[in-house]
Amino acid sequence: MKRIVLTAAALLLLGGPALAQSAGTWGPGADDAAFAQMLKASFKDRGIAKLDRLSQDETQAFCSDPVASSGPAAAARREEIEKANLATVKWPSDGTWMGDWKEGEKIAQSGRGNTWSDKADQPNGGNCYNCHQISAEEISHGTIGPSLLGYGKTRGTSEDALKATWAKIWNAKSSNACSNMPRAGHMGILNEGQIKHLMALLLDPRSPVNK
Amino acid sequence: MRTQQFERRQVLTFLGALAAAGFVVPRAAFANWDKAAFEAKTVDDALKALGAGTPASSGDVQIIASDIAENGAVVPVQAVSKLPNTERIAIMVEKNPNMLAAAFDIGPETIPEVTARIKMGQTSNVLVVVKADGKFYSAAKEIKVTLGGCGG
Amino acid sequence: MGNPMKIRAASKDGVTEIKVLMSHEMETGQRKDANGATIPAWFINEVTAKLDGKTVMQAQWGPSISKNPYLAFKVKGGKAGDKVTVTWVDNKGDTRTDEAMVT
Amino acid sequence: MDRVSMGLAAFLAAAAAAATAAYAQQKDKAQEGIEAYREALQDGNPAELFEATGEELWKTPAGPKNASLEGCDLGLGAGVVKGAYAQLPRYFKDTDKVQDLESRLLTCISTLQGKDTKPYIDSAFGTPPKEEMNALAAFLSGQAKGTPIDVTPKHPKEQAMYELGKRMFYFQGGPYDFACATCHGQEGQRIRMQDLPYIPGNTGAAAGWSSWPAYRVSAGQMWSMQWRLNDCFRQQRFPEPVYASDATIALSMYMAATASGATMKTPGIKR
Repeated sequence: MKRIVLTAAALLLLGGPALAQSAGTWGPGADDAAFAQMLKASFKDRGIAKLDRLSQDETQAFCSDPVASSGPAAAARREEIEKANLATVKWPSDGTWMGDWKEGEKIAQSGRGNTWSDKADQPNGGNCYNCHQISAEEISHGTIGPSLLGYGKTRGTSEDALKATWAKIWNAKSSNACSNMPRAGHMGILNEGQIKHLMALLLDPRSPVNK
Repeated sequence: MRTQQFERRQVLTFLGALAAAGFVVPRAAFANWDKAAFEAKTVDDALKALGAGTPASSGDVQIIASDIAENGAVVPVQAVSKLPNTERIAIMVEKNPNMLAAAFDIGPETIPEVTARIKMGQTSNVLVVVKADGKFYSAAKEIKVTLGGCGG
Repeated sequence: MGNPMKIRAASKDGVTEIKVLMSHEMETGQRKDANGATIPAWFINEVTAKLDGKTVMQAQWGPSISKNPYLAFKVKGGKAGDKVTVTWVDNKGDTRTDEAMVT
Repeated sequence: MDRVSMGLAAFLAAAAAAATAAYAQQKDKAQEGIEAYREALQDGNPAELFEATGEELWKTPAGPKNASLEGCDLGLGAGVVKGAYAQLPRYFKDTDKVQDLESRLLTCISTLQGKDTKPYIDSAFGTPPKEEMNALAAFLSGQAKGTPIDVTPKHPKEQAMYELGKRMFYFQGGPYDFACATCHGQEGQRIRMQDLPYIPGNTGAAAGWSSWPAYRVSAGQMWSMQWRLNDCFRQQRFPEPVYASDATIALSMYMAATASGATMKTPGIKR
């Protein structure tokens, strides 16, 4: 019985060029070379969105394979990636963690920035409401991320809470290797001042998030 | 005013030519576009221009529309009058720069229920004003305009 | 002259329902183009509908009516084979008339 | 007016309380409102205006060869339009390529009409001559309305396209680390108030694939599938996909094959 199976497998392997091309998660015809070739032929620079955006860093490459990046076998690698991302976090330069929650709300509302139709000199939005519930007044919010309603009320403003929140916003992959959340500080989407405003939106007791 | 007269003459010439070619119905079929009402910037001014004064709020005037619009560029609104001898139905958006959206003159055989699609710049009250038997009635409904998509 | 309208008219139980889609920009005059210049207002301001030659609806519109406007209403009477005629005029004086049969 | 102030008071009260129950209820009401809105839109779809334009473009002779597109083979034989869109993308022998509707139309515009397709590829969406593609897509997708999506990769090139599309779907890049899967890779999620179809599943893929091309009320434009995908990549912060390029066809192949069996509702109408 065993022998027959083995023979069949061997036959399959030798079977045809299509099958031989099969690579890991991806089926025949979608190996690295074919995929790279497709990318190269299919995209072009436009505005501020240049082709170099398709060159992946380690995190992006790892997280682009849903099979290889999940499960127990990938645990060690995930941890490595989280560590590397945590090392990129730049802490507040002047020791203050929080800005103005009202400014934070504006940043959270805005989804602008970094597309090929945006200009480089306009401040970027944080895209926060696209995925999170934040203040109760805004009913038009997404659900890809967890609700942040009452965020500061449940966590307080201890050093640990401040640090964890800052790290999450600066580089979301520092605590979850393949989080869906962009790395706002690390990738230069938001600057330090904007992140402080978002910190205030989440943690300031006066913010509507904590009312 | 001069501009308006000029435009109107242009329209007439154009329509005349088309009518001669058998394309359009006679000019007399059109009501005069109520410039004062359509260019009014407040509800009161528009009501005044329509000759409506302060219309009485009436349960016989209905606005059938969703409470929330997924996009303000197109908000479907049905305006219904249950009042006998309804002659005219107007739809207004309180917070639009041009707040009068439409005025419909209803013929005797026409059922006073019109459906149109309006633009809304932001969450606002939508008003329907009905002229029936020479008197004016109204109803209001708030429609929320939500921010949709990724906003990018 | 603009593009053709799409007119549907159906008679049922002595009532004819008329639905019209019109092709028009309905520019408000509030928007600016890429260079910051105001895009002039351009919108249908008068619509007339006739059923079997008789005017059943006259509408005046402002720029708050949506782009590619849709209008629906009902008229008592009318039967299959009757002619529905719809005409619009815009603020530039352009006009268009289309016809459909009641089904 | 009274209704407004009352509505506002109720709203503020709910916000102040921030009680989960009140909030959930309010959210449900919002969802209900959105559903009522979507339903009201279905009644008159301006896509019909574009279908009419597309039909004329299809039937009117044009180009150096002064030919119409009526002889175009969309996969079911020359000139057969009924249901053809529901079976695209597919492999075409004459081009030895897997093509979606729009890349196939480019082939016909070139071979039948003798036109240079470069202006079609390079021009912006909604401007001439590419705007013709939206109208043609509206017309041809309308001819498949009500027919089942029937896309099963069989030819090795179809299978490769499907696999490439799947890989593209999960490919992360750009300053936001976004892939298609970031938003469309989990079930039952929303962005703002918009439900996000879960593309790797039949229901989600069908929700997307069966309703595009669609009239976008936000822009008052008719969007073909290529335009839809182009804007996805824009929001993903990717560089721009070349019109009718393999990456876009591969994604379409992945979506269409996953959606297979569902019924075409094209052209749709969307926010």
